[in-house]
Amino acid sequence: MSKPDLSVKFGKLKFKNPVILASGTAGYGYELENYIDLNELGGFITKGIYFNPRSGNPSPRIYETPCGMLNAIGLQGIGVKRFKSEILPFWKKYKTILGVNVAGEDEDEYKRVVEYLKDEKRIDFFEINLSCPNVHAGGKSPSWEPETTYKIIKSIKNISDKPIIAKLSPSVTYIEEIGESAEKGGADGISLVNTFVGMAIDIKSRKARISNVLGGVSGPAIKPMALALVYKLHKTVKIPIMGLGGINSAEDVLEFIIAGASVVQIGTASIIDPAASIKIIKSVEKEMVELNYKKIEKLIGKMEK
Amino acid sequence: MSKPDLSVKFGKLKFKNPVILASGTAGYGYELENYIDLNELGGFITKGIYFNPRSGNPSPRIYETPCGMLNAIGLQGIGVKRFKSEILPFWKKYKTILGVNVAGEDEDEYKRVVEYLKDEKRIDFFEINLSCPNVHAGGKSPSWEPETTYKIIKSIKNISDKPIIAKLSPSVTYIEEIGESAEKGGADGISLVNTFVGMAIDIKSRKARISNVLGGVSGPAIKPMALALVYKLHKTVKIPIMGLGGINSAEDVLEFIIAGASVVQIGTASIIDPAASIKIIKSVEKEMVELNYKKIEKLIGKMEK
Amino acid sequence: MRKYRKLKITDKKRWGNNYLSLFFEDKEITDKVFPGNFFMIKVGNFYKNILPRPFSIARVFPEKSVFEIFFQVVGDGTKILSEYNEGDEVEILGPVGNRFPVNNDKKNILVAGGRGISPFLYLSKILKSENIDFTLFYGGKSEKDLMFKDYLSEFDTIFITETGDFGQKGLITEYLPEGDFNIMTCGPDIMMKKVYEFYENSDSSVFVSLEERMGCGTGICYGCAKKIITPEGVKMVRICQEGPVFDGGKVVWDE
Amino acid sequence: MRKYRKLKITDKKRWGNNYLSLFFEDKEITDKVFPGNFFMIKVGNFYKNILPRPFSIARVFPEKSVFEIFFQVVGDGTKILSEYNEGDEVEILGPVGNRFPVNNDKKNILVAGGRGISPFLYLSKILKSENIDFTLFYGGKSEKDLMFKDYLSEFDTIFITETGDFGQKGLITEYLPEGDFNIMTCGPDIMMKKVYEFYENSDSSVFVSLEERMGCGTGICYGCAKKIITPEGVKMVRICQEGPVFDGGKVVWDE
Ligand SMILES: Cc1cc2nc3c(=O)[nH]c(=O)nc-3n(C[C@H](O)[C@H](O)[C@H](O)COP(=O)(O)OP(=O)(O)OC[C@H]3O[C@@H](n4cnc5c(N)ncnc54)[C@H](O)[C@@H]3O)c2cc1C
Ligand SMILES: Cc1cc2nc3c(=O)[nH]c(=O)nc-3n(C[C@H](O)[C@H](O)[C@H](O)COP(=O)(O)OP(=O)(O)OC[C@H]3O[C@@H](n4cnc5c(N)ncnc54)[C@H](O)[C@@H]3O)c2cc1C
Ligand SMILES: Cc1cc2nc3c(=O)[nH]c(=O)nc-3n(C[C@H](O)[C@H](O)[C@H](O)COP(=O)(O)O)c2cc1C
Ligand SMILES: Cc1cc2nc3c(=O)[nH]c(=O)nc-3n(C[C@H](O)[C@H](O)[C@H](O)COP(=O)(O)O)c2cc1C
Ligand code: FES
Ligand code: FES
Repeated sequence: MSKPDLSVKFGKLKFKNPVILASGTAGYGYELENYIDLNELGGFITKGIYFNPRSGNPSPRIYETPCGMLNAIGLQGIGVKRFKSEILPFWKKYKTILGVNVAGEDEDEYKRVVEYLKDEKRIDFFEINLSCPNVHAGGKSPSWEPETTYKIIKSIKNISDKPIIAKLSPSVTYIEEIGESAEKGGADGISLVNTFVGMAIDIKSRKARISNVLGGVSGPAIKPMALALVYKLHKTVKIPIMGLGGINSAEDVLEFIIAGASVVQIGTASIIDPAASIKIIKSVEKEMVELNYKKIEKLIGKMEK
Repeated sequence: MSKPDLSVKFGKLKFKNPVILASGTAGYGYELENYIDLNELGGFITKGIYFNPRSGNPSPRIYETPCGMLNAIGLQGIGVKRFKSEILPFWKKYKTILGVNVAGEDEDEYKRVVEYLKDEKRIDFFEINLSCPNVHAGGKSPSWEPETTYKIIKSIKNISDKPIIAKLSPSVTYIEEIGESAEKGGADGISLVNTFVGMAIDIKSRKARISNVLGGVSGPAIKPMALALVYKLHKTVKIPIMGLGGINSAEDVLEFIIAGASVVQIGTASIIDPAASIKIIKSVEKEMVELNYKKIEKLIGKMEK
Repeated sequence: MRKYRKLKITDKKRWGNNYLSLFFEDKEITDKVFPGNFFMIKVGNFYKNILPRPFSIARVFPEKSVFEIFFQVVGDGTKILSEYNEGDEVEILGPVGNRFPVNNDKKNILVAGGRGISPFLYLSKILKSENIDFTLFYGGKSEKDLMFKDYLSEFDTIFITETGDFGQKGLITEYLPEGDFNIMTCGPDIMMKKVYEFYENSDSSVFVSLEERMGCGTGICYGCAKKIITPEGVKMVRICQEGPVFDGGKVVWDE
Repeated sequence: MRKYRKLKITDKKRWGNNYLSLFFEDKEITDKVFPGNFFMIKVGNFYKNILPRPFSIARVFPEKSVFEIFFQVVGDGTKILSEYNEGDEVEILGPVGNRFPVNNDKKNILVAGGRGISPFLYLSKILKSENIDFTLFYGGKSEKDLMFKDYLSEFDTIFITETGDFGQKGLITEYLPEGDFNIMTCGPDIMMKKVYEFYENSDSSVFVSLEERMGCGTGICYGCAKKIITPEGVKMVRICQEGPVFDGGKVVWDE
């Protein structure tokens, strides 16, 4: 049996396999160097960065929930300067497609981050994080509003030649509307989903389990919801989708692809086991052989009635 | 140690304990008669009914998901006539507070259901199901729109003296806005949450796992999200809240109450074990003794910083 | 009150080919269980595999108050179940569901396909002890898909395999007798449908045991409903409550 | 590449009071592990208890390539772990984290509270074998909170209980010597803070082992960060990566 073809074209990007490490759940990359061969990944997205260094939320920052976890890291990050001087050089020894997750307090900060990094050859795309629930009150994020989504993407779009991927929040009523705004703003693709707004309480102290009170839920618990959102979005927008949310097996990967994602990202699974992504890539290959699927690209959005 | 006081006033209703069986996950009641003493419950809400009988969705209708389940029953129901002649008489032998979950294809049908049942003494309140994801395309439900929520509640409000509880969808951006619309429309309380829109795919056949493609996710998986929504809503509306979503233990009950629910409902846990509600009531009592909480009403919304 | 009860596994048997039996001892159950009935079993902890799974009653040894569940490993839940050992406890609800209707006036024909043999194991014993006339047709792909051969040798059993490596060669429906019988069948939908069609225009009645993914097993979730022809037309009827045994003539087969 | 590896439990010991030890045999680990280091252990299946839990290295028996994890049952994960038996396999990552810094020039004082004894078990053995001067202060509520008494009797150990039913009566900090030492401490935050304050204005250096709920243990999630004073000011620093052992003077104690 010949090897199935796992490569996927995603606009201008060509991923050798559809498995990308998600932002914030794989550090900057160097932390994983002793655990996996980063070259085996389809792609890697670095932890979200603001223009300036940022210390994030106080502890406790994480909590375990049924089949998932709650986090409110609050986008702790080293800022663009150290990112450029310390992280990008590290990545020169790897060929993996590299995305930079861009955060901002306001429209202007997103722009400044992309501006600062736009000429860096090692960066293959920017993922614009419009969806972190751990920064604004009530878990609100820019992608809760079609207008804000449109404006931020639009303002960044022409700064750089590199593909711009809009990363959206799942905690919205009409994902179609938000996705269309990103597309209209010029996004070359969409990452869906970021974490769902969630919470947990210690019934003894009556305090929230994490310092930020509200946090983001990730992991297998959110998979059915994330999958439905990807399915709905795929029917709406023409730009390709990076699907994620609770992916932890080859079966999960194929479900997202059949629902309409072109590639997928692995988040929480990689926190739990640093080698999860590599194990999953291998088992996607095996699963495809078993199901007699030859080319993964052919499965994108190919649901049967 | 004296017994803790589990009773809760909920507007005009006085529940002897805060545990209510949720709609659609406990049938009409008679099915459970051999499994639990219905009188031990704080309350019971019957399966959603339309005016006319309705056959619901074709099979398969349910699927298991990580720490949860996906359903698209599609509100199969016996209609108001049989409800009145067959179900209400059954309930005469019990004293449990009884809510009727009211469904409608359009505004008018909700009205007709309430109209038909408004003088039934055995009914203690109406729960208006504005949030079933299994009827309209894309999982959409009336409570996705503040305007529709307001109009439906408003149109029902004056038909009956009985309390009107608006049951809302969690799959929205701003729960505060929807809750306020229900409150403005005259709702006496809010039930939050109904199921989240979700999906699962059989990677072999590439078909959706349930016939309706999209379904509703319930069970422990959704608990952190449901809790966050109840917490946010409690800060916004003055009317009391029935909190639910994945509740399966005394700890879960107390988390919802501390977050701002006055009472809670048990859904999926009762599908999985018909005696779950009773077990939970008993362990709430025990847990309160252990934590030295004397009166559950005093805990409502009492989070510490 | 009926409820989930923790029962200890008193014995376990591995048949080849991913089939297993678990044995439990409980007089309350063996006193009232009847073929057609099934149990809901919690397979794991509450979390990963949240829904209980339905399994038919297989053999019953009333004198020892022992009953058996016979199953095939097809997914997560049955995998977990297969890893339990003698002495482990499992939570079981039941028996629930209706019964296969025995007919004293006609000959009873039992037709089992693959793991659909379960209900007919005890039924054969009951029919024999009551001297009710019956024949059991039991088909599978090949010899290794036919279990309980020793036990069944006491009864009028006709074994059929597609490969012909054991018993008759071919499909079950090729061996069914024409005439006026009380037919009871359990197995893959496609087989039951063919059995039904075989007798559709005869005086025979055909009773089938339907399967559907279940949530509660107690009738409260409406998850297991299938299209059934009722006096008021085609309705979605709960397999766990009104079934699992239905008159084949009332089943909407093309679902 | 470093990775989670399935290790077999070679022995298990129940101390009273919900304390347990698990033993594993692995030369790769015993060759490189050092007190302060810890392991990430997957406690259950991937689902219900999704996050691996951190546990310090306890005793090491290099000659047998055996190491020990010593823990207290405080919640779901440690409960599950306590139910594993000899022969069961557990997935373990590590050792990870930094080391307690031994000082050859000063006397080393080890201060353990409750289950914080773990790192000092092996450290005592190492210090003794290298003839480095040290005293271990080991405190708990009462006798039953003090474990490893036989093992520790070989070293210069001072036991302290609040009830006074074993060793000295009172709080550990009442027994600490004044002077210029290399202090290493592990236990409840409040105890470590008091130890730090006791020596704050002396020439002694105090090293503390911090705890925080962990996600990855590999430095990628930033879930375990706590406020630490760095050259660039107070920062959220990862316990699993830059710690768990920190200079007490760099810890922001009032969090
Ligand atoms: C009334 C009744 C009696 C049954 N008796 C037996 C029995 O005696 N022995 C036996 O081996 N099996 C029996 N089954 C089928 C058994 O319940 C399923 O095989 C089992 O639930 C699968 O669980 P799983 O977690 O291993 O598989 P899953 O991972 O849940 O599913 C694996 C495959 O099995 C299918 N499946 C899952 N649940 C059901 C279900 N309830 N009915 C039909 N297909 C299902 C799925 O669609 C999937 O294709 C019975 C089913 C019913 C409804
Ligand atoms: C570097 C490090 C080394 C450790 N070494 C040991 C050891 O050798 N022996 C031992 O018994 N314990 C040790 N712990 C603590 C141990 O990790 C927790 O007790 C364990 O994770 C609790 O898991 P659980 O599922 O039983 O409890 P949970 O149900 O998760 O929580 C129960 C309680 O423990 C607290 N808790 C949970 N995780 C942690 C954590 N990582 N750190 C601190 N508190 C936590 C919770 O806030 C809660 O109050 C160590 C912790 C760290 C960070
Ligand atoms: C600890 C943690 C940190 C995260 N940090 C970021 C981030 O910096 N930027 C971002 O876009 N998403 C961030 N995310 C979201 C993940 O990238 C991902 O969208 C989400 O966790 C859902 O995927 P999963 O279920 O596979 O984890 C973070 C998630 C976690 C759990
Ligand atoms: C099988 C099933 C049927 C349901 N039917 C109804 C219904 O008729 N009306 C309604 O308002 N909610 C219905 N729900 C939603 C539940 O009442 C509840 O809001 C939801 O399941 C979340 O709670 P849980 O996680 O405790 O199950 C149904 C849920 C399930 C699983
Ligand atoms: S399985 Fe719930 S009604 Fe049959
Ligand atoms: S636990 Fe993830 S960074 Fe420390």
